[in-house]
Amino acid sequence: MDWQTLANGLFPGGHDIVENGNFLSGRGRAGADPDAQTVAVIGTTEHAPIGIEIALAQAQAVLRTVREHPGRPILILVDTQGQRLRHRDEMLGINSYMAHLGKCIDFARRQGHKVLGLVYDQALSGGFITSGLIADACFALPQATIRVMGLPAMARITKVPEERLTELARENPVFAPGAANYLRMGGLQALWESELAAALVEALANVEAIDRRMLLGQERGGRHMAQAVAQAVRTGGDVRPA
Amino acid sequence: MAESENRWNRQQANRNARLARAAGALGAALQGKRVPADRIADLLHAVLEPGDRVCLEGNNQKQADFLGKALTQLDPARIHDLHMLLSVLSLPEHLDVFEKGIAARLDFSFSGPQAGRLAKLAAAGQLNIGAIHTYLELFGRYFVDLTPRVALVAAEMADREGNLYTGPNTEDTPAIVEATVFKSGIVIAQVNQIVDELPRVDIPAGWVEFVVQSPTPYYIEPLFTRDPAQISEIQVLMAMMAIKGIYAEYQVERLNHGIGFDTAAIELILPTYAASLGLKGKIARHWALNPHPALIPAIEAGFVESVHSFGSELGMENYIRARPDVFFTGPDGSMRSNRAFSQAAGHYACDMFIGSTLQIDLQGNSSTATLGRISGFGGAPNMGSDARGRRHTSPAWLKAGRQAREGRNLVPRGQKLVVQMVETFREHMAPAFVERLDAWQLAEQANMAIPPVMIYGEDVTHILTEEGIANLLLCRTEEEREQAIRGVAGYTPVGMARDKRMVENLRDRGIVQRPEDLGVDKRLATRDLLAEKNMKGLVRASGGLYEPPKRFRNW
Amino acid sequence: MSSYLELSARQRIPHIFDAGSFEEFLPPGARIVSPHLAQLDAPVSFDDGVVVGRGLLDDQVVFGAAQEGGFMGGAVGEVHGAKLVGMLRRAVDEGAYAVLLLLESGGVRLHEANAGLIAVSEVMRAILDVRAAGIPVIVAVGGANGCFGGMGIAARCANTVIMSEEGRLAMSGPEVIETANGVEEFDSKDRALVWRTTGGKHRYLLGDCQVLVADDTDALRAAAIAAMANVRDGAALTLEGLQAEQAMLEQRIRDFGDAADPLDVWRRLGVPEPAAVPMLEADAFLAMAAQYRAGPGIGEN
Amino acid sequence: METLHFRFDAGSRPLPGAPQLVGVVSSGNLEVLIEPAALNGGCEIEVRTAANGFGATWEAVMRDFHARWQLMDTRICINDMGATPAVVSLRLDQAVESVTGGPP
Repeated sequence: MDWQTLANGLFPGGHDIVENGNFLSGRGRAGADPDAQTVAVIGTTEHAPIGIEIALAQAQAVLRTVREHPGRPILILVDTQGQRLRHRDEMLGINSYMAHLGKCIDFARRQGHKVLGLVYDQALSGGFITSGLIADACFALPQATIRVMGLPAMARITKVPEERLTELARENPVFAPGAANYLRMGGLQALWESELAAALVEALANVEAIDRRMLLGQERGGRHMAQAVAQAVRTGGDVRPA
Repeated sequence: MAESENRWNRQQANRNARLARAAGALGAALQGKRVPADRIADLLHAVLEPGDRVCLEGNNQKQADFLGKALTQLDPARIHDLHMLLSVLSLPEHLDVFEKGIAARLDFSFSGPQAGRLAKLAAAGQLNIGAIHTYLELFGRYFVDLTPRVALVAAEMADREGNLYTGPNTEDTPAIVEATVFKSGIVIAQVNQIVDELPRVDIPAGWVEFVVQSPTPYYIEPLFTRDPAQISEIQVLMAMMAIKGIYAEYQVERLNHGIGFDTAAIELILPTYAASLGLKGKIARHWALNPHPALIPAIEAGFVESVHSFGSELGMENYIRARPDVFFTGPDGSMRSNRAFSQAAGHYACDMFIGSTLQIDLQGNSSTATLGRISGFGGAPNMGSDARGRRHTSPAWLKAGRQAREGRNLVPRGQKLVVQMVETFREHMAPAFVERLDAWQLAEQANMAIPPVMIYGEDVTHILTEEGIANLLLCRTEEEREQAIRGVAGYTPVGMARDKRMVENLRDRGIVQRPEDLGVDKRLATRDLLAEKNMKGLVRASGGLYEPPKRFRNW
Repeated sequence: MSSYLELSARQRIPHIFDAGSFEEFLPPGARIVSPHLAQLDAPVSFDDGVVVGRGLLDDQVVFGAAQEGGFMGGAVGEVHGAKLVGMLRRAVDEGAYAVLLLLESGGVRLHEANAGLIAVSEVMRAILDVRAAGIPVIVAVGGANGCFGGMGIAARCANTVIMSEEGRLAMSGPEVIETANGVEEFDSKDRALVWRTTGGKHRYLLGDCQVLVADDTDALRAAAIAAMANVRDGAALTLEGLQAEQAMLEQRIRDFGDAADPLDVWRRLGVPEPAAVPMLEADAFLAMAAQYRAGPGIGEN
Repeated sequence: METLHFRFDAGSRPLPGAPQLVGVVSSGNLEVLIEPAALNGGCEIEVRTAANGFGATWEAVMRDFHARWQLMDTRICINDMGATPAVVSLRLDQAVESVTGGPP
């Protein structure tokens, strides 16, 4: 889905989101009056690789929102092929830029901003960690592609035959790309099948600032051990199978 | 040029005809001996004839890569059926000439990274291998029946007259040039730069016919650099056993080390472990060895008195220059290596060779040949064989000879110590000890007259593994020899099939020695024993003089 | 002097924490291993590549973790990540004096792709929860495998990053960049370039790490103790701090955005002999760097 | 992967102290978890190895290990990534020494 269609679907009450070099920013009116609220929007489009400039632009937008519009919810629209794979980005410390973005979002959360992520097209590894995955909750359109890497590349690196990975992927959400798998594992709060505007309003009403993804993964049967292990470490207890 | 031709100067006449063709082809582009790089194909087309024996300088370190590449660009309709002579065949272009039909026959010593492709081309009939030689053997044949018509060599610098400076990486150049020029052949040199004045003359201008400045400096391989960070504790243990059980036992003062981590570990514990045993000044004083960076701590500790080198090692130039008491350097300060002389030194003047291998059979034959690869062994067989022509004595040589002859009615003489050092299993659990070397199968596949054995069992005096040392000098029967080898073969099938009682008996006689028998405490075998644990440590030890190639750095 | 780089994660703990004080949570004897590796016919480890627990550091109760770079490159899988998250949450529950993370990781464990990715993001959030509770988070990077991928981001979520010059801190590994964009973009075999680009000295000069030490466990321990004290009252994120970081990162692009090589960056910083920097010993480097480093301290956030 | 089990009886040395983990599961290396366990005097060893088909080799290495140390009531678990017998023996000795504090 292109971002304009998406934005129109999310904000029937209007928006002023603009694109500037694959960086999206602006505001949208979520919900209908009298309960409509303004949402700050940041994001990327056209599978943009996240380089230092675009990470910094997003961080800037978050900080401005915190400074000028306390409490205004923030929606991150995710469409990225991952971090930009350039020597220059590494030389200048792209991990610091990514971390800065993550910290800005985290800070906003702690200042009372609700932060939602929405994968509307594609989300890959490094580009996803400091966007959708650091939001209070992340959502996705059902057709969204989410992955660390494709199975052929994974086969090459892990030296496990691709056929075997494909077979495993059918049963085990850990290996297979796709929004449904991230949903089962708790990485996504929900899929927005239709009625985007309503889904956004509902999410804004219900989202919490606490990270419950492990628990979700356990309940949904996609990640059996994380919650039990974290809890055992935290409480000094044993790991009990989910 | 109307030289009269008679039956005794045909080679000279032919040489002159070639030079005349070159002069004609190059015209004004030829300035003295200098040929522009972009006219190299014209030069080669003019001086080469089909069927020529062409020696292309490929060494362990430097490569005449520009000339090698130029050969591949020739027109096979004009130049074909060349007989290539190479000591080291390591660049793709060395084989491209066969694929393109420019060359047909090959005599060489070592093929390293091209060994797999060489085997394929040979199997496909695209090249015909004359023989695989040791370095000395191949150089020897340059002066007997494989004399080059044209030699393509590499030098660091030339002056305007055509004198060459080959510097630290002189390597094979003198042997090649001498064989060629004094038998009416033609020498063409690629040089990195042309200068007004050379640091020194390594090859006189009178022996060189053409000089071409290559667009990029010749390729050079840091073949002997080993990062201490990759040395394992098992290798440290084996190094301790080597020092205690062989270096100290035989008072080995003159030696050569093979390439690899096993021997690098020995070099790195000389200043620590060997020093703690009070062996400084008593062992490992004189070396025929490339300037291994791993030797720096031992040199700095005063262990090493002299080193003559086959070739240089990238990054060691300034360190060598600052240690002229140790290395062979010219009046200009830079090192001069010479593979032929150093091979001769290693063969005749050293008391010991110690090196790694891949496979050892029950007779002690040792080989690095593996299936699907025709690699050769370079200089290892020269180092790793008893010099039966040797007549001068030394304590180590005499002791080895005594052990081999004890109880036999033989005239006294010494013997060189030839030590094969190997972990019982290589990576991926491939056993180093086998009933039958892969070399046999390789010989059948490649239709070789004899299996490619690197070091013959009859020359091997000791086999050293993490399990112990087998002293083959003391074995008196084939059976004892076999059980001694099985006795240090650990948990390999060969080792597990040992006759335990007989091995214990050999142990009582000191033929098989375990670490504890040698007084080596396994718990001391940690990386902490290495004088330096990483490349930066070597740089520090050198006082900042060693400059490792960038691929070996982590700073 | 003992090398930090040479030690395994488990061996590092007693060198850094007060001797004998460290209590491991979910120790190897509990045998909590990855549930995913067996299906891929890959070996497991009894601690899944990370030691987590609580110990004393200079007599203060400090929670800590050490990632084992030897096991799958220190990469984060489901269990590994959950152990880190559990420890970080417990540090908040118990009001730790500080948290010390000895990181060595390639990032997401590809064998557990999706679980690993989510886990790394959970670790990041948990680190920021610790800071929000006013507890300093100190990261040390000095292992042979560096700190890459998501863990490279997580490291920069800490209050202080301590590096040895042998340590590397970055996002994508050079091999990944070379595979994607060619050897001209990033020659992964040019290790000097790799270290110049990602190693401790460059990170220190840019301000991405706050402390640089020699590869020595004592130096690293001392740096960690000092860092805890320095951060003491300013662990949590602040708007001022983030704005300063924003300004620093913008300034960095303006100053060095068109530099082709870290040597250019150092030259522009005023470093007199950029080419000599890699060989400088830690002390000499620090003495030199003091006057040229990009905005010392402002990287701290 | 392959899992192997060994049990040796007639050992004489019980293991003092707490469980210890020695070594790292990296290429050519292994980790050894050693702990006291009530095993009717036996020493049980479980090996999970990435190198298939070396059961006989492992058995011989373990037999020699048991002969060296004569452990009883001890459980040893190994995760192996293709370590050679030399490395296996070394780690096993280090594991025991990390508990007992010295050689046999």
